[in-house]
Amino acid sequence: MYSEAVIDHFNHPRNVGEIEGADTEAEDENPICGDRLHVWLRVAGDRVLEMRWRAEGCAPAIAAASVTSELVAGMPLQEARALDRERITEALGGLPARKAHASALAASALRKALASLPNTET
Amino acid sequence: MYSEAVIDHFNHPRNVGEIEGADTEAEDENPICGDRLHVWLRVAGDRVLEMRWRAEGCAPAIAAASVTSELVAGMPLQEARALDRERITEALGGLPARKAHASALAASALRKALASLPNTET
Amino acid sequence: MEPFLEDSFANPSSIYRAAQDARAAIDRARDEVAACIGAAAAEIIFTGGATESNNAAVKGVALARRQTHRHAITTAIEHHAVLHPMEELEALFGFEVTVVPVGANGIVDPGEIERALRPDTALVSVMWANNEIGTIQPVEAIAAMTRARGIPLHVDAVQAAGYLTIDLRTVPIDLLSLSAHKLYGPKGTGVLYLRRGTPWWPLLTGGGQERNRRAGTENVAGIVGSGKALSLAVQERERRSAQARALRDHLMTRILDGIPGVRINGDTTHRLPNNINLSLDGVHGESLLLGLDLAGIMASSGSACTSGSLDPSHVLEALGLPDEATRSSLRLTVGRDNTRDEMDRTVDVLHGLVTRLRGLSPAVYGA
Amino acid sequence: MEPFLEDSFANPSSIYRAAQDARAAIDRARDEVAACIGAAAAEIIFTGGATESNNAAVKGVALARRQTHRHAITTAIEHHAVLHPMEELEALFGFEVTVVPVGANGIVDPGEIERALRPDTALVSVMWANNEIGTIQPVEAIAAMTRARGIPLHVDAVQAAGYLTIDLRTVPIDLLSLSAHKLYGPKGTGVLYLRRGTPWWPLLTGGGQERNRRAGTENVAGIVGSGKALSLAVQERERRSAQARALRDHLMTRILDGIPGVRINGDTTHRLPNNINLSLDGVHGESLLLGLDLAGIMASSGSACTSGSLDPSHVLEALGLPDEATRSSLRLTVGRDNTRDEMDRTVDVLHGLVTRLRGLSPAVYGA
Ligand SMILES: Cc1ncc(COP(=O)(O)O)c(C=O)c1O
Ligand SMILES: Cc1ncc(COP(=O)(O)O)c(C=O)c1O
Ligand code: FES
Ligand code: FES
Repeated sequence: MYSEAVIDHFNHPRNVGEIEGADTEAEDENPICGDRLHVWLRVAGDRVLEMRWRAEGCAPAIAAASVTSELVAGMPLQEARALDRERITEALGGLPARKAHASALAASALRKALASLPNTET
Repeated sequence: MYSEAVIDHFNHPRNVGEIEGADTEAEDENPICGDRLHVWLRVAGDRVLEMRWRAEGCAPAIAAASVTSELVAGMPLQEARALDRERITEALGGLPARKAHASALAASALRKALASLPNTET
Repeated sequence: MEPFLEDSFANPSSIYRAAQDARAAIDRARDEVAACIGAAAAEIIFTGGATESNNAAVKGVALARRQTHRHAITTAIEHHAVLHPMEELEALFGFEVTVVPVGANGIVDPGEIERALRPDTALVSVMWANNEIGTIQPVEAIAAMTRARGIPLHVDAVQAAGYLTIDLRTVPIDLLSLSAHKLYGPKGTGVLYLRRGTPWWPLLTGGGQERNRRAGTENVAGIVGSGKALSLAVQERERRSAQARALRDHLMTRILDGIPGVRINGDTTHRLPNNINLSLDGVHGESLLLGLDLAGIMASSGSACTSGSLDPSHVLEALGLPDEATRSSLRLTVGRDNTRDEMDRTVDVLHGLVTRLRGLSPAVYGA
Repeated sequence: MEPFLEDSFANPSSIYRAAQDARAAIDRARDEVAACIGAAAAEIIFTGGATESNNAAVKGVALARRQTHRHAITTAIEHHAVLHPMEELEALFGFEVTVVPVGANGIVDPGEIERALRPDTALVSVMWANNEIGTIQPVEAIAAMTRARGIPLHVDAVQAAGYLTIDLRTVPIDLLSLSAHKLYGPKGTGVLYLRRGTPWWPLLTGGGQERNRRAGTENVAGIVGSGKALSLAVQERERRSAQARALRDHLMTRILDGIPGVRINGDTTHRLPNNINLSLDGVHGESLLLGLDLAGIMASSGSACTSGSLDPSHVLEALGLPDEATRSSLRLTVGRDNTRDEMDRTVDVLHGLVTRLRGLSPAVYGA
C-alpha cells in the first residue's frame, strides 16, 4: 500500500530532533486526525540550512516530515515557502488517495515556521 | 426425489386401458394442475374385481392411478369407498410435500366411479 | 508469518499486507469483468448473485429517486428477481409499476415502453434475453429512449452474457446484472454494473466495501471465479454461439419433423442460440422432465408443479398460451459440452416418451 | 451424462437428479448449523454474509411490522451492518430508533433497554459480543425481557460464535446472525437464524429459495464450507477458548507490565477470550499497525485514517474515550494457530515500536 520511500522514512526518519537556537520554529496540528508536527529551522541568507522535527502521527505524516527535512536542506527560502503538499507527496513516491492529506501537515508547519522568520530578504 | 415405487409405476404403469362393458366408470380432473384421470371398474358382489385407467398428468398422478389399480383389485367395496389419498401415498412409498396432492385425483376418481354404481348392497 | 488476526486477514478491505493479495485479485477480476462489457472498473460491483444484483438495481435507483419519482416500468416476462422487487416498491413506497406486455412471440414493443413513460418514472427494467424462452429484447432501442429522457435503465443480462455482444460504450444502459454461474462459473456470486452518476441507495449497508455501494466482506474466491468465467465466456462467445446454434437447430428440426403435435414458444429468430421451448400436446411437462431425467437428460418446464411453486410460468402466460400449452411445455438448453449424438439421443428418448405418455391418456393424440 | 442443461444443473432448487447432491449437501450444512445453536434446520437461512444477515434481520422484521410498529432499539456499539440499516428505517420509513448507550466498560445495561421499550417497538437488536473490544453483552437478560413483551430480538453473534455457548432452546432470541469466515470458513457466506413465526419481509426477493425467505441461487460451496467451519468451531470451542485465553492473558500481562502508558479498553472480565484492545499514549494507531505489519504481525486500530474511512471508531467513542485514546488504540486478536512465542515476539516488537515512535514525538512520554 505505501511506497518504498514512505516505509523507508517511517523506519529510518531523517533529521529527527530539535535545533538549539533555531532561527525559527513552529508547531502545527491536523485538527481532524490529531497529527502534530514541530519543526525547527536554521537559515542563512536566503537559504534554509537545516530542518529538524518531531512528530506524532500516522506513518505517512512521519514520512512527510522526514522527507521534507531532506528536501529543504540548502533550499532557497523562496522555494521553501512555495513547497506544497503535492511536491512532498511526490518526493514520497505517492500516497494512497485517502492518505494524500498527510503531506499537508509538513507543508503547513514549514510554511508557518518560515512565516515567522524575521523578514531579512526581499 | 421420487420413491422407487413412483418411478417404477411411472415407467411400468399397471392396468392401463379401458374395460369394455365396465360396471362403472368415471373421469375426474384436478382443476389446479389440469391432471385428468379416467377409471373403469368391474365389480362383483361386494368386491372390486378389476380397475383400469387412462391418465394425463404428472408422474406421481400417473403412479397414483397405477398403484390404486393394484390396491383395489379384489378389495371389498366398503374398503374401496374409504380409500383415501393418504393410503395411496403410502402405497407409493411417500411423495414429496409439494406433490402430496397427486394422490387425491386417484382417490376422487375412484370414489366418483363407485358412487355411480347401482346400489346393490347394504 | 501471520500471528494476528483472522479477522483482518480475512478481510480484503483492511490495510494489511496480507490482505493485499486478496485486494489485488478482486481488482483483477473487476478489470476482467469491466473489459467484457465495455465498462470502467469503478462501475463494477460484486454481489452475492444475480438475484441480489436485480434487487439492488431496482430498489437502489427507485429509493434514491423516491422523493420525486414514484413510477417504474418493467415487462411481463422479467425474472421474479425483478418483478418481486417491483411489487415491493408498490407495497412499501406507494410506487405505481407499469408491467408492459409482450407480443405472442415473447418480445416487447419499444413503443409500448415509450407510451408507459411518465415524468415521474424512476427507472425502467427490461431483460436482455429471457431465461425461459430465450427471446432477445430490443434493449438498444429502449436504451436510446430512456437515455434521451434521462431515465435510468436496468437490464438483466444474465442469460445474454454468454451469447450476445454487450458493449456499454455504445448502448446507454445504466445498470446491468450479470451472473457467472450461467457461464460455468461459481454459484452465489454476481455482478452489477452501475454507470457513474446513477442515483443509488445501497441494498446492503454496513462497512464501506465496494465504495459504499455494497457493504459486506467480499467473497474473494467467488469473485475471482466470476471474473475468469465471464472473460472466458466472452472470449469464446462466437465459437460457443455458433456451436450451440448448430446443435440447437439440429435438435429443433428433428423434433419438429419427428414428433407430431409440437409447437415452439417464443420468437424463432430473435432468440438465444442455445434455447428451445416447446409445448407437446397431451403430455404433462413434469412427466417429460422425469422421463428425460431418468435417461440422464436435464430439461425444465413452465408447468406448475415442477418448480417448487404451484404457479405456472408467468412467461408462458404472458405469451397468451392456453393452460394446456403451458402445462405441456418443455425447455431444452444446449450446453457448452453437448454433442450432436446427444441431440439425436435426446430426440429419440423424447419421441419414445411422448408416444408412451400419449398412449396412457384418455384423449387420442397424433394417432 | 448431463447433456442438458447448465442452468438447472447449477441450480440446487431444481427437481433434477443431478441437482439432488447439491440439495443434499445444503441440507446437511443446514443440519450442522442448526445443531450448533440449538435451532431447527427449518429456521436456518443461508445468506451472502453477516452483513446481509444483519441487513435482512433489521429490515425484515421492521418492514413486516411497519404498519403497527415504528420504533426500534439498538446499542451504540453495534456493527455498522446493524446501525446503517437502522438509519435506513428512519430515513425511508419514518421509524424512530433509540440507540442505547453503553457504560465506560463497553457493556449495555439491560435496564436501559427496558426503559427504551415502547408499545410500538418493532424489534431490538443487540450484539452478543463486540468485534472491536470483545465485550460480551447481557443478551440472556435482554432476551427474557423482549420475549415477555413479544418483541422480536435480533442478536449479531458473529464474534461470539467461536467462543461462547449459543443455545437458542434456552435463550429466547428470535433472529441471530452468524458468519463462518470469522471461524476460518469461507468469505461471502453467512447464516441467519429466523425463529419460526417471526414476522418477515425478505430482503432479497425473486425465486422461492430458502422457503421464500431469501431468494437467489445458493452458494453451495460456501454453504458447505460454512457448515463445516461452524460445527468445527463449536466442537473445538472449549479448547480454542482456553488456548486463546491463555495466550491473550500472557500477551496482555506482558504488555501492561512492560510498556508504560497503556490502558485497556472495554471490560476485562465480560470479554471474548481472544481480544485485546489498548490505547498507547502518544503513538498513532496507524503507525503502530504499519510497524507491526512490517514485522508480520496483523492488528487493527480504531483511529480514523486506518479503516478506509476518516471516522474514528464509533465503538471507542461510545465508551467515552477522549480522541487521543481512540487515535492511539490498538486491537490484537489471538488466532487459532498462534503460539506463545508469537505472543512474546509481539510484545517485543510492540515495545520497540512504541519506544521509537514516542521518541519522535514533540511531547515526552513515559520517560
Ligand atoms: C434472467 C435471470 N435473472 C436473474 C436470475 C437469478 O440468478 P441467481 O439465482 O443466480 O441469483 C436468473 C437465474 O435463473 C436468471 O435467469
Ligand atoms: C460483529 C460483526 N457483525 C457483522 C460483520 C459483517 O460481516 P461481513 O463483513 O462478513 O458481512 C462483522 C464483520 O466484521 C462483525 O464483526
Ligand atoms: S492520520 Fe495522519 S494524516 Fe490523517
Ligand atoms: S401436476 Fe400432477 S398433481 Fe399437480
